[in-house]
Amino acid sequence: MAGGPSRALLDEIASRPGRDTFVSSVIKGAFITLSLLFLAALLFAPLITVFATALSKGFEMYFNSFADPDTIAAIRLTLITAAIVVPTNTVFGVAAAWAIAKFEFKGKSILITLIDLPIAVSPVISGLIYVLLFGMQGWFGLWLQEHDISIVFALPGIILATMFVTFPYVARELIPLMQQMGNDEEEAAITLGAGGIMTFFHVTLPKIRWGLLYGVILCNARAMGEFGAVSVVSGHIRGLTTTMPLHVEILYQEYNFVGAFAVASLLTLLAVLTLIIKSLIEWRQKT
Amino acid sequence: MNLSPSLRTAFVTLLSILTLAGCGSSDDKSVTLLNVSYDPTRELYRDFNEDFARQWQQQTGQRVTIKQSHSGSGSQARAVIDGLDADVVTLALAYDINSIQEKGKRLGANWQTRFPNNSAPYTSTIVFLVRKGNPKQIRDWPDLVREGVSVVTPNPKTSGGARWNYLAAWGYELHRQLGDWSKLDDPANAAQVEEAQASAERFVGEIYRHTPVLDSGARGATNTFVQREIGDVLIAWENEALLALKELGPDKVEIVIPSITILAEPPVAVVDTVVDRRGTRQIAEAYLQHLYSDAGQELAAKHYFRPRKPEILAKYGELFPTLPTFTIDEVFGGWSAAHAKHFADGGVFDRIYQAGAQ
Amino acid sequence: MSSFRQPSILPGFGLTLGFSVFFLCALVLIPLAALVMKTATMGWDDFLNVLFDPRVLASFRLSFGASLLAATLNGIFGFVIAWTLVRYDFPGRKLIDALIDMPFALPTAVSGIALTAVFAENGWIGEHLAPFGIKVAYTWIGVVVALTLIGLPFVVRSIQPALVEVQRDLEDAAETLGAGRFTIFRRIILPTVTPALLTGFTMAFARGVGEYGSVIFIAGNLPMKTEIAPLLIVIKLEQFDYVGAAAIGFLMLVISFVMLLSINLLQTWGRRRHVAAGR
Amino acid sequence: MSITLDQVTKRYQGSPVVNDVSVDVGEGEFFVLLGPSGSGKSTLLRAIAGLTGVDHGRIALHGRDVTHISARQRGVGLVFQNYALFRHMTVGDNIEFALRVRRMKAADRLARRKELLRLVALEGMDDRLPTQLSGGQQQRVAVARALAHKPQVLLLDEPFGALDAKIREELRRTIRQVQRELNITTVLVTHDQEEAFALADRIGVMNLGRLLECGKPDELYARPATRFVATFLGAANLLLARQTAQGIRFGATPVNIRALEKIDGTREHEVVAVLRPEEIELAPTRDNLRVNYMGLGVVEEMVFTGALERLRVRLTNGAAEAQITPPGDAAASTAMLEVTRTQHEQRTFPVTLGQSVALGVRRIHVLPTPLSSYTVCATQKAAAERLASHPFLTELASRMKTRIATRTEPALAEGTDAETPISGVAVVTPGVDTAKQIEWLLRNGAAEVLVLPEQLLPPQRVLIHWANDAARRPTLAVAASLLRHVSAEAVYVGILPEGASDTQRPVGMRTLLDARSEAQAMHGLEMRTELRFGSAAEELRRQLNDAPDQMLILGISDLADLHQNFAALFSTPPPFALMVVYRPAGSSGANER
Repeated sequence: MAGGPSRALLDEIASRPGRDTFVSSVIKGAFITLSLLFLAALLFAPLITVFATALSKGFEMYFNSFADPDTIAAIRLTLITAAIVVPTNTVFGVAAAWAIAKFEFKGKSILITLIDLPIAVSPVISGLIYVLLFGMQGWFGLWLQEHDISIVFALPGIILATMFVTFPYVARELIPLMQQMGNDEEEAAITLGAGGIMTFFHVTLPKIRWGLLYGVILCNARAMGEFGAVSVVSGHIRGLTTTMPLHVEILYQEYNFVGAFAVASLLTLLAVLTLIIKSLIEWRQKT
Repeated sequence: MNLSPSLRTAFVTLLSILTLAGCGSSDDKSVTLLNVSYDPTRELYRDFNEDFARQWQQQTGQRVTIKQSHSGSGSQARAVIDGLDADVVTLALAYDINSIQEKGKRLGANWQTRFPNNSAPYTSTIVFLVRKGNPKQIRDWPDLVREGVSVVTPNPKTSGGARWNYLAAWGYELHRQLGDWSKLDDPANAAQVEEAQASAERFVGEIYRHTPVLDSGARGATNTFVQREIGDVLIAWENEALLALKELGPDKVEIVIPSITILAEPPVAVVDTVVDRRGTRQIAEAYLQHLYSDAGQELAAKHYFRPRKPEILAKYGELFPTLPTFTIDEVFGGWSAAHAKHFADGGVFDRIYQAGAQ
Repeated sequence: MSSFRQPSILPGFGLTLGFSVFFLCALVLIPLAALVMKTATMGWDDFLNVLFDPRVLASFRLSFGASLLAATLNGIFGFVIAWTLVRYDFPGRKLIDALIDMPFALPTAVSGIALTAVFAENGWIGEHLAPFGIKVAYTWIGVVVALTLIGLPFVVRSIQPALVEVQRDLEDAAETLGAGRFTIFRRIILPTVTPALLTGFTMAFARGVGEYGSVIFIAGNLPMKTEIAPLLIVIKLEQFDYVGAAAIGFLMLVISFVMLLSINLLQTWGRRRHVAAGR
Repeated sequence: MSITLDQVTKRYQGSPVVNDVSVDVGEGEFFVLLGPSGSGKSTLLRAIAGLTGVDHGRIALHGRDVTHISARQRGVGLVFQNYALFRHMTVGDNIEFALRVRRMKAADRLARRKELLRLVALEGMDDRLPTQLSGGQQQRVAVARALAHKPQVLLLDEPFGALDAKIREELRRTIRQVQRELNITTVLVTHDQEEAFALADRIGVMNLGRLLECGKPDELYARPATRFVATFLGAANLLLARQTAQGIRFGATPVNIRALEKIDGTREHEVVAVLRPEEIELAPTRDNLRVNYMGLGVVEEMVFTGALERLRVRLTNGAAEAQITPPGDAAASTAMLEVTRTQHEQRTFPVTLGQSVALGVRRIHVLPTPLSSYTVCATQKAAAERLASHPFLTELASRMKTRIATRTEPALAEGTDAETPISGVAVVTPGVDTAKQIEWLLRNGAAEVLVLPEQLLPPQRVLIHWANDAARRPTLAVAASLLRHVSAEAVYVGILPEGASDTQRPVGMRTLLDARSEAQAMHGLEMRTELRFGSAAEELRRQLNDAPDQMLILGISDLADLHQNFAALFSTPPPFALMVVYRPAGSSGANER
């Protein structure tokens, strides 16, 4: 992601002759204030609400919330889902980015658009399409039942829906990065006799690893946080097919606000952790 | 990409947590049941399942684990239609189970006669929840449409409970106009009935014009009313109102019982195709039958559902005051008819809002 | 093959493209095809009836209108925020920069509940707006607020690199040519950032149209007034009307697809110009 | 004058990137700022354009002081390294931008646009987008755009950096032509000396933020004043030589050639000689040389470059020990001379690799600046080596591109004379009898003595003082030479005796002002001045004790001064760096500049 301005640049701009420093500082102040107000209302206030409610009955209650077996099961399910979805989408993302960034071919725009599509599909639809395919009324429903395979309202359905929703994230992160980096080094490696696999692992991967990691992190965060799509295919079986976001809703519905927001805060902390890792990545990238 | 050692440690720790948590035991003797229910019965079935499992093990020596699934009644029915392997369904409306029967062909058409009391082991009614001290002086249905009163009720399109609310209000106005339910079936009074139905539509429409929020579910509406302090009165199931009173504080809200209301009968059924395939018919039927036992009825009462057994109902008389009620079958000719007329696309409910928008 | 793609000495085209396309088909296209097929089971008349149902129209108006407004708000404030983060240094800048991604990661239901708590009439912000007669939660404004939160990172993250990259020299050039602050903004900065802004805007818009989880908590869900299109899909499903749900979903999908395709074409076009410049 | 820069200084985070630059660029002159990257030339250009402010100094354009005027109002045309064309505008709109901003009428704009496109030979390209043009064409558009509003001066920041050689040359011609046609004062920044020679009326060479020298290209090439300019403008062999009354001598070999510059001074001393590769001649034997013999060598490397042949010859005899070894590069200690020969020369005397040849030189230029090399002296080897790796000294030597020799000199303690004279700057650590050591070193041939305490940070402030008028010029020359390589503030301290009479005071003042103007005029050295009263040595010592990280440059013309007038400085071993400059009375010492 974009970094901020360098000290030297700020110094230079501030030193410019004829610069009306008063007007400049007023504009700067206005921009910062406006940004902070906007973010405070939209981003910070909800975040604080989550933690304030989670801790409203003290730390003990907060930590007790995680002792509930259903909560543990939800956390477990979410982790399993992420553990399957994220690597799969990563492999896809890398493959798609390689094909798209390294080669010129017809229909590239359409391919990129199709990869982007899940971002724009309503999560409800994302879940529904799998019900339409694998549900009893769907194309493969009867066949699946005959062979005693359950997809929707079981782990595979949840994984599929999550995979659909998080499908574009790694690819989206990598495609522009690899396009920008060009093919020179890979071509050099090939002319030096390296094979495709070796070229990828020794030349391409080191160049894109931080971008890749960022994509993986975003994909992971979204996989763990998905609600709408999973809700449609989950079946809501307590302790079995409820993921963390669904469990948040259940607890909320039970008037267990502390528990609900405690789980939500866990997801938030996860997001924060994600962002900390991301910042570390950026920091390491610079050094 | 090389994982740093610390990352790797974290990963291993995570994995071990997964495996530990995953050690759910499953021996051959045990059997599992899936009860697909709707939102407000979570607490009831949590206790009931425990009770039944204990009793079943005493009787047969078999261990039974009952898994619960809760969500909106309609979406649960849809899940069952789409293949959610429920052994039993315990939903809010007979209409939803009818749909499972019609669209999913997963149980017999006679499901409602297989258990006593229309297969509804417990009932509830529709009451009002108002702010402490009843500042707006809400006593009965007409107070809901007074100037300056705002009403919170969920969306009948997405919430089974909300449909009960809607029909209760409709029934009240119908009763006020007609004075006697018998007139409904008498062709001689057709004109008067039509007049009364029109009046009821106006009355219900008026209530929705006093509604600023239509939450998608009953619990959402309760939260909106209590937590967000939106509205002056919440139309709710009696069991929901009593639970809210207990959970969210008697210092905040109180219950008002209207002059006449509907008898809500949440039905239960065994899903034939599933139990036959899984071989769980016997235990599934025993499970539902247990709802009618003294223990089951006691638990229902404890979770604010009105038990069917008169002696147990009497025992909790303080909690459940008697009041005149009417049933769906009496007034609306059953769920299918009620749904087709009121809630289907282009039905009365849609008309109310489309008229309002124009 | 040679006419299909330009030659390159790099290996793995067939493998990676094949895998990508296969995976895309299995995970995205075939399931979406199910949706299309489902829609196709209804005739044209029924399809049009669903689409021209006043409630569906109203929900589309709200979904697209609120998304448009939210994306516009994000366009304006996202620009301000991106500018602030790229051009100014102030304490906490890095933290705020990191937090921008939060809406990506936060479960939408949590965002919805939390936003409702904040903007309800007894919430931290809602209570200060109430005296002015401004209601946010349970009105269309609430929908806009939720969608703005969801779309924010798309816009900010699109603009940031554009502002960092080439701008500085162009601004300096304009200044030596005698342009004032406002002229530089209007004639130089805005036109150069526009493609990125457009991308972010469209992504935020497309995401907003489909958003469900965070909106239903704050929307109020009154038919014809504050009912969003995805909720209508859910309502159709509650009534076991799969075909109706699929029809609405299909239409939203088509609109989203066309929009995404147009930005991607726009970007490819822009990049080609860019590449040409590099030669 | 078109552009006047007066003591322009620009700092980033405390350290100067443009350090005290003063220069005048005449009307219609093409001035090229030449320097390596990071030398501050681009910053200076941006300061002229108004894109960066200056911390000190004054900038005037056509007599108008614009130091505090914004870039928009300066009316300069700036061409950026990466063109900075507005990609969303057509070529025409790019060119008209400045006119549009000035609300010029459309018809006038069109006329001006046509005129400019003709000027840069891009007629008919109006409606193209910049992305549809080649790099060279884009650069032409950038030039046209910068000229649209008829700027008073045209500034070009490395305008050919991104272009290939052929287009570069073509564009150079265009720019030179445009500049002549419009007779517009132009400043171009580049790191390419060939480009500078091709375009410039006058070149200013910058390094480390300082404008080292200015002059016509040929003069700068033939007679550079500093090591840096000598090596930056083309290849140059730098050799340490001794300047005697008879001429130049490399080690034991006298070269019977006088440096072109008249070098006065009677005392033999070390100098830096510049030998351009093309001034060296090869012959099979000494007798075949048509020019002055300077030594024997072996051909080690030969490269044919078309018109010229480039050779590297290892000196085996003669000037071998005179070669300046790059500091810290022990492997390269064998002396190598770079030689280029024309085809005619090649035909006259073909050489092969490994062949022994005699070397002669046509012309030697002696750098007028003092401080040729450093010789660390100590009584023991270990002490000498320790001092030779002193961070400040090694930093100084590497910046000056000179060498540090070590010398074990037991005689230093005993007082008997050295066997061979010491060259250049002698370096010692302070001891009990520092004054005596200094005297001994100066007597034994050292031109300057640097006293360096072991614990010393690079000085922030350099005090300059001389004992009497005779020492003034050499001291100033040394100070200027040193300060080119040290970023520190220079202060001249004039000291009058306590109770100086009223008649003496104005004289003291005048001395002060004269010193300052001389430093500036002759050496480009900006220094502050302070006038004190009291005993010179005590006053200096007090000031030096006031703050750490200071240095003193002390000029004397009589060795006795060390014990008489400045004894107080050496009463305890000095904790500060001290440079003593000694030129005996009657000689004006090293050259002026």
